[in-house]
Amino acid sequence: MASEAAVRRPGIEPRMVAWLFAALGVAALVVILAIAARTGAIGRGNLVYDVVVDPFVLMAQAPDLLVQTLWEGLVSGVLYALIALGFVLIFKASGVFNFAQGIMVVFAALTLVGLHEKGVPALVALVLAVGVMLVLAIAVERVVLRPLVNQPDIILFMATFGLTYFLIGLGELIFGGNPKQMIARQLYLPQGATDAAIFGGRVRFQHIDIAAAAIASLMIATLAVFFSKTRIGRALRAVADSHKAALSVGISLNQIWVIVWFTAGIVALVTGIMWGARSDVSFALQIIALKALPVLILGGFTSIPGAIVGGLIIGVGEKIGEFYWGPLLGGGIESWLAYMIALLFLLYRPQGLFGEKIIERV
Amino acid sequence: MRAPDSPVVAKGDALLAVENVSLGFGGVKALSDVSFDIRKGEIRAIIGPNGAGKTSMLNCINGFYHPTDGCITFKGRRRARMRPHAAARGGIARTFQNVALFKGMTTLDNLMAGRSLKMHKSFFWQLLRHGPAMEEEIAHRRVVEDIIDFLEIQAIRKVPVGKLPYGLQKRVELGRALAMEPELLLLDEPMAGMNLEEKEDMSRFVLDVNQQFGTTIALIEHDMGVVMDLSDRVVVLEYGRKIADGKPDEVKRDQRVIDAYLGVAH
Amino acid sequence: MSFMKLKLGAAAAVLIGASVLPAAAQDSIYVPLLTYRTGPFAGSGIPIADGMHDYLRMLNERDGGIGGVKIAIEECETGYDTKKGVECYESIKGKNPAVVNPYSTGITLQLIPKAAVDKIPMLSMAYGLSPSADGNIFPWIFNPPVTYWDGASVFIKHAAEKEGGLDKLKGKKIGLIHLDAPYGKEPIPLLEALAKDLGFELKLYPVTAQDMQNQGSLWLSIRRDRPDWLYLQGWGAMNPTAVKEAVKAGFPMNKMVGVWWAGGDDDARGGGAEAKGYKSLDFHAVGADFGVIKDIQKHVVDKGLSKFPKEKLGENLYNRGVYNSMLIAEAVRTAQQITGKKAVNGEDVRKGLEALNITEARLKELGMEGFAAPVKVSCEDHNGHHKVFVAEWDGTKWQKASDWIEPLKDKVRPLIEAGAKDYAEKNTGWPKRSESCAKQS
Amino acid sequence: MFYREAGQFKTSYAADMAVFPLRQDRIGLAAIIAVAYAVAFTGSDFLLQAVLIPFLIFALAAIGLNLLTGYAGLLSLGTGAFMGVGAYACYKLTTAFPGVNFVVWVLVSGLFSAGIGVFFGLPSLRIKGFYLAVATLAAQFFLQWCFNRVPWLYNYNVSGAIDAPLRTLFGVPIVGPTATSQTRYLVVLTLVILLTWVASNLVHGRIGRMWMAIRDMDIAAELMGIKLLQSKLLAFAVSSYYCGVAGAMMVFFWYGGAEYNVFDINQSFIVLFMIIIGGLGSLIGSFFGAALIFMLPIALGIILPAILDPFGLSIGSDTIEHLRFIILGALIIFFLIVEPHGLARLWQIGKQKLRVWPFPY
Repeated sequence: MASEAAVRRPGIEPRMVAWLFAALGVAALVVILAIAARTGAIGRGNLVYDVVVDPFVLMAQAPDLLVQTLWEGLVSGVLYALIALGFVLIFKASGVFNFAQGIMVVFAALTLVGLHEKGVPALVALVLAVGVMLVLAIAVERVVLRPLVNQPDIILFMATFGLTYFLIGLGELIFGGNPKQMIARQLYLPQGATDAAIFGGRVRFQHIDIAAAAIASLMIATLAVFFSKTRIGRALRAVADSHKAALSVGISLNQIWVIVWFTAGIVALVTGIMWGARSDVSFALQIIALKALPVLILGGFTSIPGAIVGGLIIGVGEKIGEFYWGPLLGGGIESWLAYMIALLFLLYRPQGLFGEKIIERV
Repeated sequence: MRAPDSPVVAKGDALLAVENVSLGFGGVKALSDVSFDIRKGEIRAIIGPNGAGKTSMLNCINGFYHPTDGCITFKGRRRARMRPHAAARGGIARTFQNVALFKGMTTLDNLMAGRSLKMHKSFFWQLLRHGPAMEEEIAHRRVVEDIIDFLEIQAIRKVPVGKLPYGLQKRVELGRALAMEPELLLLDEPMAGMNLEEKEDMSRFVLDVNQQFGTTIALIEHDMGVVMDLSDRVVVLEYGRKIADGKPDEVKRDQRVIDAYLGVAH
Repeated sequence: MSFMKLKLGAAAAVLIGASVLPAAAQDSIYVPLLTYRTGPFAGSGIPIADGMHDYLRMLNERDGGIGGVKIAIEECETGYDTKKGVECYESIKGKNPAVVNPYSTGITLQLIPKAAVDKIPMLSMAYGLSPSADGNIFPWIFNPPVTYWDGASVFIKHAAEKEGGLDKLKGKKIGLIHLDAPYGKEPIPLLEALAKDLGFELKLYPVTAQDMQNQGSLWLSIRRDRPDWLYLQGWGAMNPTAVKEAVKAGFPMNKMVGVWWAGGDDDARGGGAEAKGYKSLDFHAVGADFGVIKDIQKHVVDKGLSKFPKEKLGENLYNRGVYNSMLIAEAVRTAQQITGKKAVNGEDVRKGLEALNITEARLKELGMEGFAAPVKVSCEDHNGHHKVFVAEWDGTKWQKASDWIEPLKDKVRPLIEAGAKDYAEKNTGWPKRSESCAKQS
Repeated sequence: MFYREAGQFKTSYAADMAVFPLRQDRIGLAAIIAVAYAVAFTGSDFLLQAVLIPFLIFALAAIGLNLLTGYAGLLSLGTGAFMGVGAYACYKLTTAFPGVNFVVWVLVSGLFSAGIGVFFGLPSLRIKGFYLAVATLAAQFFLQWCFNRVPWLYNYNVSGAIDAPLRTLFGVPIVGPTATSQTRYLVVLTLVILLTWVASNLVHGRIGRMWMAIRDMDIAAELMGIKLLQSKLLAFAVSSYYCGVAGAMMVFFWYGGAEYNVFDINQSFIVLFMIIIGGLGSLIGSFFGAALIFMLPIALGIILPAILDPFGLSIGSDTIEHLRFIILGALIIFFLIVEPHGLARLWQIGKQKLRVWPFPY
C-alpha cells in the first residue's frame, strides 16, 4: 500500500517521545532527591523524604529483607495467579465470570482434609477430593450452566454468587466451620525451611513455598501443553473464540464446560493445598481469593500468561508497598493496594496487559 | 444547550464537505484520502462493495471515529476531531446498519430519548416531575406523537422495541433519528433485510422526510434500484477510496464502478 | 406490592408467634447464648459454645436446673458478625432473658446502650469494653474476672519479670499483634499509657479480618523492627497463622504471649512442635481432671447430649465456656438468694451479679478446686481485676507456667474510670444509674 | 374482574404519563401505605425493630444500587462502602452540630457519599462491565480501610466504633438507646416513601431515559447527543446518595452503632442479590428483593425448628445457619433460572393475568 506511507507522519512515534521524557524526568528527580538527602536538605519526618527516599534507603540498608519481601510477594503472587488461572479457564471457555472460584479453593481443600480426618488415607483422600471436584463440575454444568445458557453475563455471574453461598453452607454443614490443619506431611509436601545468608543478612526460604512455586509452574506448564496439544484443548480454544463456531464444527459445549470446570476445580484443589499448608484451611481463605480479581484486571480475563504475570505483579507489588510504604499510612494498606494498582492500570490500559486494543464498531 | 448558531446554509450549497479524509486502525486502512460534499436539501447516496469503508465514512462524519488525516467541514466550520454528542448538537442524526435501538425501552421512550438534547429542565425539577419538568415532558411528547403518526407506528407506542419485528425496529430507529430534528440525517442501509413492501414504505418515508422537513440525507444502500430512484447524487467508494462521484445515471455508466461491482481484477 | 405485604405479614405472624412461645414458660430461667459455630472465627467459637452449653445442660440433668428451676438454654448463631448479633439480641430480648452473653466485643459494644434501656444484664466475661468495669456508669454491664487492660498489664509484668524488673523494660521494643477490630484494639490505650510510664516502645501490628491468614508482610515488618516481646490479641484463624508465621520468622516463642483468647489448643497446635514455648494468659485451668468436667462427661457427653468430641474435653476454650456458664449459674443462684424468687428475671440477676462472690469453698463445692481463682464482683467494680496466670505450650498441650499474677490494678483502674466517664460524655443522654452504689451496700 | 382498566380513558398526556395509570393501582398503593403506617401502632417490637426497619433500609439501599446497575447498567460491588460513607458522615455531622435536626443530617450525609461515589465512578467512562465491578471493589476495600484507620471518622473512640447518640424530633427521641422502635419505624418509613417517590420521578423522566439509553446501547446514546460521562457520573452520584442515606439510617435507626466491618463486602453482595432477585431496573423489584433476601433467613431460623421439633429433631443454631446459606444460594440460582428478570417481572405477569382474568389471554 503506497498511500499508507504517504499518510503516516514522518519522524518517531509521539508516544515514544512521551516515554522518553517521562524516563528522563524520573531520573532527574532521583538525582535531585539523592543530592538533597545527602546534603541533609530533607530528612526524616519530611513527607517527601519519607515517601520517596526513606523506603529505598531501607532497601539498600537491609537487602536481605528486600529479598525476603520479594520472595514472600513472589509466593503469594504465585498463589494469586493460581486462583486467577481458575477464573480465566472458566471465563475463556464459558464466558462465565466465576465468582465461586474462591470458595471452590476452600471447598476442595476442606474435602481433602475433612476426608482425612474421617480416617481416609491421605492419598486416597486426595483422589476422592479430585472426584468430588469432578462431581461438582458436572453438577454445576447440569444445574447452573445448562439452564442459563444464552443468558446475559451478569445473570451467570450472579448464579456463581448463588453457588458460592451454597458451597459455603454445604462445606460447613459437612465438615464444620473450624479451621483445619492441612495434611501437608501426609501428602509428602516438604516441611521446614532453609536459611540462606545473603548480603550479610538471613533470608528464610520455606520449603513449602518453594514447593508451591514449583508445583504451580509445573501445573501451568501442563495446562499449556494440554491446551495446545490435545484435541480437547484445541476444542476449548475454539469455544473460547466463538461458541457458534465451536458448535458448527460439532463440539459439545456441555462436555467442554464440564472439563473446564473440572480443570478449574483441580487448580482450586492445588491452590487450597498450598495455601492451606502455609496457614490453615478455613473459610477465611475465601476472602483472600478476591485478591485474584485485580490480578485478572491486570492480566486480562482471557489470558493465561496474563494471569501469571498479573499475579506476580500484584503479589510483589502489595508486599513491597505494605512493607516499605504501609507504615506511612498506618499499615494494612495491603487490603486495598492491589485493587488500586489494578484500577490505575485500567485507566491507562482498559484491555489489560495482554488483551487486544478494543475497537468499538457500530 | 442548542446547536451552535452558525452561518445559515442556503439550499443548494454545501452543508458538509469531506476533504482528503483518511482513517486507519493500526495497519488497516479503512479510508484513504476521500473527498466529497453534501449539499443542503439533497439526498446523497454513498455506495460501494462490502468493506469499501462506507460505514467508517459515516462514523467519521458524526464524530464516532476521528480521521487520522484530512478534515470535515460542517455548516462552514472545519473540524479535525469532535465528540459524537457535539455532532448531534450540531444537528447530525443517524441510523445504524444493524439496528441500535434501546431494546429495553418502549417505542415511545426511544423517541423521547431522541429528544434528550432538546430538554433542559433542571435536575431539581426532574426530582419532582411536576411543574416545568412535566410541562416540558408533555410538550416533547406532542412532537414525538407527530413523528409516531408520520411513521404510522401508533399501535406499537408502548411496546418494548426488543419485541418488535426487524422492519418495524428500522422504522422506530428512523423515528428516533427524526425526533432529534436533524439538519443532516445519516441512514446506514435503512432497507437492509427488508422485503419489497417494507422497502417501498421506507423509501417513501425517506422522500417525505426530505421533502416535508427539508432534511438533508446521506444514505448508504446496497439496492441499486433504490439508490438510483432516491438519490440526487451518488459517491462510490472502493477499498476506502473514492472511485466515482456524480448524478446516479453518470455514476451508473462509470467504468470503474461497473468493474467494482462486477469485481474485475485490477 | 400488596402481595409483598402479604408475605411480609406472613413472616411477621410466624415471627411474633415464635418469639412469644418460650417466654410463656414462666417456670424456667431463660438463658440465651449468642454463639458462633460458623464463619471465619468458628474455630474459636465452637469449643466455647459447647462448653457454655454443656455446663448449663449438666445443671439441668444433674440438679434439675438452678435452685430447682430448669434453665431454658437457647443458642443464637452470630457468626461473630455484629449485624447478626444485634438481630439475635432483638429476637431474644422479648423472651425475658436472665442474662445475655454477646460473646463478641463488637456485639457487646452495640448492646451496651440497649442493655440499660431493656433492663437486661450483660455478661461479657473477660471481653468487651474494658471501661464497662465501672459499675457506677455501666450498671448493666459485667466483665469479670479480668479486663483486657488487666491482661495487658499482666503481660507487661511477666515480660518485666523475665527481663529482671519493670525498670529493665526501658528502651525495649514491645509489639502488639492485634485483630483490626474493637476487640483487637482494646489493650492499646493501656499499653500506650504503660509505654509512657515505663519507657518502652510500643509497636502496633494490626491484622484485618480478610488478611487473617495472609500475614506475610506483617511478619516481615516484625523481622525489621525486631521487637523484644510480642503480645498477641488475635482471634479465630488469625492465631494459628500468627503462631506459624512466628515459627517461620524464627521469633523466640518464649517471648510471644497471647491474651487468653489466643490460648486455644488449635491456635498453638498450628505451629507444630516448633511452637513449644508459646505462652498465653489464662484465668482457669486446662484439663479434664476436675469434678465439674467429670460431671459434664457423665451427665451430658456420655448421654450424647453434647456436640463436643469426648477426647477433646478439658481443652482450654471448652473450659472457658464452662467457666463462663459457671459465672452465669452462680449469678442466678445469688439472685435467687437475694430476691427469694425462683424464676428470676434480668433485674434480679443484675443484683445477683453485683453481689457475686465465689469463694474457694464455693469453688470446691462446684468441683472447681484449682480450676479457677475466687471471683468477687461489687457494685462499683463490675470486674474485680482478678489474678491471671501464664500458660505455656509444651508442644502438645498447655501447662501452667507461672503463679497467679496480680494485674497492675493501680494503673488500670484510673484509666477505667476515666474511660467510662469519657464514654458517658460522648453518648449524650447516657442514662444515670438508678440507685447509687453507696446507698445500696 | 375488579382489576379492569376498561372505561379509564386518558384524556391528557399527563394522565397517560402517570406512574400508575390504572386507578386500581393507585388505590392499592394508598392502601399499602396506610397499612404500613398502621403497623407502627399494632406491630410488635420485634416485628418493627428486627424485621420492618431493616427491610425498609435495605430496600432503600437496593433502590440506590438499582438506579446504578439496573437503570444505568453500571455494575458496582462498592455499595457497602458507600453506605458506610453515609453513616460516618452522618455521625461526624451530628456529633459536630448536635443542634441541627437529625433527619436533616441523614439527608445531607447522602451528599457526601454521592461525592465519593462520583469520584470512584470516574473510571466508568473507560471501564465497562466486570472490569468496572472490580474497580468498584477498590472503593469498597479502600473506604472500609479508611473507616477503620482514620480515627477522626469515629471521633477517636477507644472502641473504634461509632454509636448513635440521643437525638430527638419534636421532643420525641428518634435516635439513641431510648428511642422506641415505633418512632424509629415511623421516621424510616416516611423517609423511604419520600425517597422512593423521588426515585420514581427521576427514572420516569428525561434522566431515567438517558440512563436506560446508556444501559441498552451506549454508543447510540452518545451519537444522539447524550454525554456519557456526565450521565454515568450522575447515576453514580444519585445511586451513592441513596446508599449513603440507607447506610446512615442503618446505623442510627437500626443497629444503634457500628464498626467498620459492618460495611464490608458482604453488605455489597447482599444488596446486589436483592436487586437481582427483585428485578434489575425496577423500583418495586428492589422492595421485593429486600423482602426476600432479608426476611428469608429470619423466617427460616424460626420455621425450620418449628417444622422439625414435632419429629423430635432438635436442630442446632449452627445447622440452621448452614441451611440458610445453602437455601439462599440455591434460591438465587433457582430464581435466575426460572425468572432472570426477577420478582418484578413475575409481579407484572401476575397483574397482566389478573387484568385479562378469567380469560387466559
